[in-house]
Amino acid sequence: MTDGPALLRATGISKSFPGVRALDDVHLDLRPGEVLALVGENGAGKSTLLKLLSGIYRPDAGTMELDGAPMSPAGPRQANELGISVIHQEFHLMPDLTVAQNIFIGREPRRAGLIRDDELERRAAALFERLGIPLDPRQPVSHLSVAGQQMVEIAKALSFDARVLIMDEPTAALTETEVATLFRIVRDFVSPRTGVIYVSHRMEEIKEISDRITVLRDGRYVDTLPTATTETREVIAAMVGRQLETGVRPGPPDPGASDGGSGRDGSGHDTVLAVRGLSTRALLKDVSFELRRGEILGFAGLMGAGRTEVARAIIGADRSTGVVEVNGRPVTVRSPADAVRHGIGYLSEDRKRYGLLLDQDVVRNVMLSSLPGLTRGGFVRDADGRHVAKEMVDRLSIRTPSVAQRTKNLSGGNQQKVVLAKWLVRDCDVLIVDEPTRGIDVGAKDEIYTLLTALAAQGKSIIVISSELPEVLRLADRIVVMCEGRVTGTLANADADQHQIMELATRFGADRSLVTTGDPE
Amino acid sequence: MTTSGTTTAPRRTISFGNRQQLQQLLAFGGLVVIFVFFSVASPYFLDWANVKGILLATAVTGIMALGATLVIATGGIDLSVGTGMTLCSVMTGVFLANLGLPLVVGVLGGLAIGALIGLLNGLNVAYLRLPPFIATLAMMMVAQGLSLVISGTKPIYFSDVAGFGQLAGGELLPGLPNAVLIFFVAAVLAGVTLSKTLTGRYALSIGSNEEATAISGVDVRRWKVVIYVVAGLFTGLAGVVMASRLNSAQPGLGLGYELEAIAAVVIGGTSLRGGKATILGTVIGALIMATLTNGLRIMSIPQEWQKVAVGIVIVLAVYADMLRRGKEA
Amino acid sequence: MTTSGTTTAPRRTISFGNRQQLQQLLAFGGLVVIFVFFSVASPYFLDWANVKGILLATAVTGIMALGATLVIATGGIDLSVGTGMTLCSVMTGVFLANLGLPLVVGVLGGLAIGALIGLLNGLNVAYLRLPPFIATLAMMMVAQGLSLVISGTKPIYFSDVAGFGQLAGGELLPGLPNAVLIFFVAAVLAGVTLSKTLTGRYALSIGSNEEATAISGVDVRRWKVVIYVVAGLFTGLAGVVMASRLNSAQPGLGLGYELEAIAAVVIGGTSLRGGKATILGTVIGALIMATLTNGLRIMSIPQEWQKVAVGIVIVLAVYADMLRRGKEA
Amino acid sequence: SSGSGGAAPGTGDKPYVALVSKGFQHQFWQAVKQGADDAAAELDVEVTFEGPETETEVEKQLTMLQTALDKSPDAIGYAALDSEASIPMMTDAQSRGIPVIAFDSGVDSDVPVTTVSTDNLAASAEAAKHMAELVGSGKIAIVGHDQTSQTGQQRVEGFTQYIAENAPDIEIVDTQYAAGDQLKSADAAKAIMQAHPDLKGIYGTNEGSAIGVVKAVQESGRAGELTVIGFDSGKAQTDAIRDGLMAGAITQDPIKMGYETVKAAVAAIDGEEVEPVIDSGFYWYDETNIDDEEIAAVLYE
Ligand SMILES: Nc1ncnc2c1ncn2[C@@H]1O[C@H](COP(=O)(O)OP(=O)(O)OP(=O)(O)O)[C@@H](O)[C@H]1O
Ligand SMILES: Nc1ncnc2c1ncn2[C@@H]1O[C@H](COP(=O)(O)OP(=O)(O)OP(=O)(O)O)[C@@H](O)[C@H]1O
Ligand SMILES: [Mg+2]
Ligand SMILES: [Mg+2]
Repeated sequence: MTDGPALLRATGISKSFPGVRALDDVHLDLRPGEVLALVGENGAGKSTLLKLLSGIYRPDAGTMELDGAPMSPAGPRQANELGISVIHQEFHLMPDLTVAQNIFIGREPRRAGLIRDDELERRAAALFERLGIPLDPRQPVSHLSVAGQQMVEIAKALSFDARVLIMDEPTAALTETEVATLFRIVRDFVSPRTGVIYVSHRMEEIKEISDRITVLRDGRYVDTLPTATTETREVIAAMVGRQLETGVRPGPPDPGASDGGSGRDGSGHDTVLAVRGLSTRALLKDVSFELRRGEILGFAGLMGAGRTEVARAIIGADRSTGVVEVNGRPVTVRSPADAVRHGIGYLSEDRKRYGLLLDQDVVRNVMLSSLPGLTRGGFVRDADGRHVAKEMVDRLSIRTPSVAQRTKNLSGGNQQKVVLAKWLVRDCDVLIVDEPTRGIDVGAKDEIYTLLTALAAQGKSIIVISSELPEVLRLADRIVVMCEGRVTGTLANADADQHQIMELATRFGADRSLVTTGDPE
Repeated sequence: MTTSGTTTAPRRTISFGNRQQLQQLLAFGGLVVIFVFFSVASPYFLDWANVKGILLATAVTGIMALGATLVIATGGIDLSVGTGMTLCSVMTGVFLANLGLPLVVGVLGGLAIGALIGLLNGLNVAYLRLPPFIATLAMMMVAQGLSLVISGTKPIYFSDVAGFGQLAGGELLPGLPNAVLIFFVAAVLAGVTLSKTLTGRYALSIGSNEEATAISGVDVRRWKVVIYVVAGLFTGLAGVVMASRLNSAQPGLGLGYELEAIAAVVIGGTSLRGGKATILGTVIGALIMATLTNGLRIMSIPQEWQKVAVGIVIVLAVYADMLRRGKEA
Repeated sequence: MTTSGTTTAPRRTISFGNRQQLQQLLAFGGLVVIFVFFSVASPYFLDWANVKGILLATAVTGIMALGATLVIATGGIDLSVGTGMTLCSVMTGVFLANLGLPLVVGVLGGLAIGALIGLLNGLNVAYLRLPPFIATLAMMMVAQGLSLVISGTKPIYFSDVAGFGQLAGGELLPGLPNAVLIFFVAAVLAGVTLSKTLTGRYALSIGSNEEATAISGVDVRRWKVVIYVVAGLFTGLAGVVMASRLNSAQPGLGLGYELEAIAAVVIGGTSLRGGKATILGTVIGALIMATLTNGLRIMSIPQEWQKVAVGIVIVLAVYADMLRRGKEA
Repeated sequence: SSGSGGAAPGTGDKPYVALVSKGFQHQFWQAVKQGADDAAAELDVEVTFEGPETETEVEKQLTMLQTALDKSPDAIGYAALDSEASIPMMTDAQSRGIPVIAFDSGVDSDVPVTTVSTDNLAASAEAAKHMAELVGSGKIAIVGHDQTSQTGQQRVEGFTQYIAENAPDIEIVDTQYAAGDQLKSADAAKAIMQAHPDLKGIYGTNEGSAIGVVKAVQESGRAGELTVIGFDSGKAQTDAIRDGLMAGAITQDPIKMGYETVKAAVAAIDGEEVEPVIDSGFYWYDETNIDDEEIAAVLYE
């Protein structure tokens, strides 16, 4: 670690939004040649800080320096020109444009005033080659999965000749293989004249990639710790302000133990949801499995394995063939509305697109799935809705100035909690949660695990789709592993370990890409 | 859960309800400015007779705009309100003047035709997935053609239908023409529909994020149909009021009213992107349009300059409104 | 849907370019169906004179629609194309007939007025952040009023301006009126602008995700102004062609053309949400509208039924087009 | 009716006359159409009739004329919205040997074999004459139906000219246009009345404008106080005259106009001589003569 002048330094930074003091006298310094992790709970102010560094917001107070010279980027473009490249938590992609067009937006090569798309595509292909990312430059971004979109963002950020690379939860949507690719890219990037700021809620990653860790809490600077000599437990303690039991896999739930009657009985009767021979034109091939009452069924697989597509097919968001039985009876599910009528709810991995009414407040979002139940005489009882929303805000510790805050203004993790709250209020018998903890901080994650486990204990049945193997192993009674649209194995938790899951998840037929075949719907 | 989670909790003291009311007050402020200006500019402007005239001029377009607000809330658009209204007028004429059905039946029949128009729009938009612009543009043409076909391109007169003219022309509340009363009652109904019923809530949700609404288990297609049908009812009501005011159904009328109605909605602050809508705003928007036209006429501004003035004032009014809201938000 | 054994990854083999061409081919197919139908239904339809008539009828609206496509690509809308075109006609009349400027100067002047209209629209949309609907609605009124004011509500005739009538009416390519030629050349220019220049690329990008475009470092406001100005140039061109075709500037004309132009754009497959646009589609959309009207007239369908028929055919054409696209995608 | 049921017109053995008018959904044009249809039945020819939606749509009308020419009719009847603009097509018709009959207003060209029209200037002067007689002195106003079309302008021009020349005590204080839309005309008339409380009379230049004025007077409770003079007929207008809400109106003879147009067309097809101008005439009607046979014959419901 070099002890020279900081590559990038921010001092005394404050930033307020109406009703929220997002940052209060925060500082941060990034040294040349290091990866600095930035951690903190949901809403701690990480993304806000990064947006200040990249010129999207202006600080209310404080100074920023690059190489010892004061800097105040007037906008993202200027930040780029200064050598600061950012991967934001929320994607900033143009879905109708191609991958290549997205990456080089604002920097189109031209001849005689005309854009040279061939050159654009060539450059993008070269970039992907260099980074080892399997993307087709000519694919429209709207055809990519969340993971694919994330890779586009990464490629875009690296397409600049940047000295400082800032990444805000780049791995939230990625599986371990892609994470490995990303880390390789990061390591290639770091040199004595460059540096990386890396935000993540995944402690293992931080341990693996970072040199130092800066911790924020409630918009305030807490500490900066050297990774090598710091225990994960200490980092978390600094984040939440107290000791917390977390970050350790507590081991699989004991299938034998019965929690008094309605408990989690992974071993037998009462199949709530049975799926047989589910196929879609795009990807799925003959997917079959059963979900039992009180069970948590995990779905593991690599990016693009088809887990999300299974969920979408079950709830009727995409067309499919095959049989879905609810409580032993075959049902026809043509739309998510039908699914909810049959007691099946689905929390999407893509909260911005399929989860939130961004322009509306927390109350309306939380009420959305349950509106008919919140009416009397045909009229919506808003007071009840507000009440329910407040309850959820407390229960899930959603950090928001009030339940009347538009969800657009919440931090990423808090948005995710709002989506979860919506489904908790709806109280479905079968809940399919797709990447339920995407962007959620360690402490809250643990809370959500407890919550899901408690739901199962009450007799609800839950499917957890997750790209984090520890999460699946932590929660699931049984684990379905998919590869390329097929189920390649179903394991009882007791028998499962990461190695075995990975083996099943990589039983490929041929090569794979981040590209999907079917438009959603 | 994490302890410190909600320490930064509710610092905002003004509640959401109040904030929204404030916004509408400001749009209302624009209207007031226009009112004050004309009152000073012309001694005749503030006469109750003239104000009544403005209100009457607002009524029909205003009622159409109410329905259009619901559709626009979903992020859609309804180009068929103008000629659709005409078709409802004509059909009311057929029911009452030609077939001699009882008054109530004829009026309900007119509303039903409006609902039918809405139903077809809704089915085309929701199930055939046509862009609302296309679906309602087609309906605009079809309704225009059918009005002419059904009426034989001749007005249908209600002279022999006892009491029909009173529907809009009478004064249940002394001094206030029924057409205006109907408009206000319709506005209240539309307001309640938008903010208190599932129809309105889902309209806003669909407009805000259709995919998320669908994934949340809302039967988006069915509700879209419902929304268009409700909007159609307002079109029908506008048709009946129009017919009653003219005491005749004029089959050639109607084209161009759709733009006026949509303009009222947008000036009122409802976003064409969907997700944000306000009925009070629409009422104010419709009043602003009618007041402007009336005031400029009262001042005997030449017709050609009136257009220019209205255009400029609309830009100013909306911009000022946005400025104020921007500051306040 | 059955399993088709496509287990390997990049299953989509057709490239994006080809796919889009295919889509446009299908919209084109719709036009062909209409053409074939009328050819069989009427002996006069396929006459070159009549086809020429259709092309002529397409030209002015078509040129306006080209500009509107660019604006719609950004997710905006331009209601001022119709009366804006009229103002450009009138100003061309002022330049040529009243002031007696040279032909080239007058024509360029007409285009410049179009650009000016676009500039004002663009500034209002980009810098005052007015919704495009409001900004261009206001401009629609202002342009209408100014046309009347400037012309003294009387047509301006070009009878004494040598060669002006030839601009649209002459036949540089024997048999093909210049108006049509101009339309085609303009379409090619618009196509290149949309797909090969920064203006077009940023229009699509803004329409696709304005915020992301801004964050990517594109000066969204400036480019919006550029886009509206370019669209205004097409409005100006339409005005000049219209004036030349009528050999006069008709100040009362223009209202209603905006809806036709937008309809052509949307029928052609451009999304009002922005982000997706096709110039070839717009040309085909404009041709579909003109062909329908012409064919029904040639068949001497009563006028009132023509409206109904056009409405229904539009729904069918767009729906069929969507079905095919859906299958293909 | 227009259209001919079976095969497309022009394909049969009967001569085919295509009429392109200035409008089709107004009562006036429907009456013209009726006259044309009467003549068609009587003379055994095919007739089609169409026109744009408003009288500003010059280009639409030209397209209609173009399509009509493409159908190779034996004769064309044409009510030009703008005569200049149609000159190339007139020449085209001439070169193809298709006789053209101008109706409603003239075409600035020697192509048309005849013009069947109402003298709008004279007709509106007649309206002004009656207004002057009834009002005597004071303020009056006009609600026009179209600001840019020739007819629309002449209906105002003839009126104002007469007043200026013959009634110095009468002042025309305002002229507003409302596109012939009844509601909008009513709103406009009300605003004018509001601005001029001592207004004594209003003249509406077509059916829609006139009915709108009546509506305005009625709704402001000033029936009987103002002298309303209208133009054309229609049930609402004749009712208003019978009820004393309207002093009287000018009617043209649209049925005759349509009839004479077709008759002249047939004559031209047959190569007969046709008078260069056929005046279809106009009449003043009021409570006193509304039921006269001559008047009743030219009024339409
Ligand atoms: N545009 C905004 N308007 C209002 N409040 C905002 C806005 N952006 C952020 N905030 C608030 O600022 C605080 C910090 O948010 P920020 O997004 O920086 O958190 P974060 O640390 O990135 O959290 P997460 O881990 O959930 O992504 C939050 O309380 C959030 O609600
Ligand atoms: N919301 C969506 N929009 C577009 N495409 C999607 C969407 N969801 C899934 N897909 C596509 O469907 C294909 C099937 O992958 P799916 O998302 O089901 O896999 P997964 O196992 O959930 O993996 P991941 O979500 O990590 O990509 C993916 O290639 C993806 O591109
Ligand atoms: Mg964040
Ligand atoms: Mg997934």
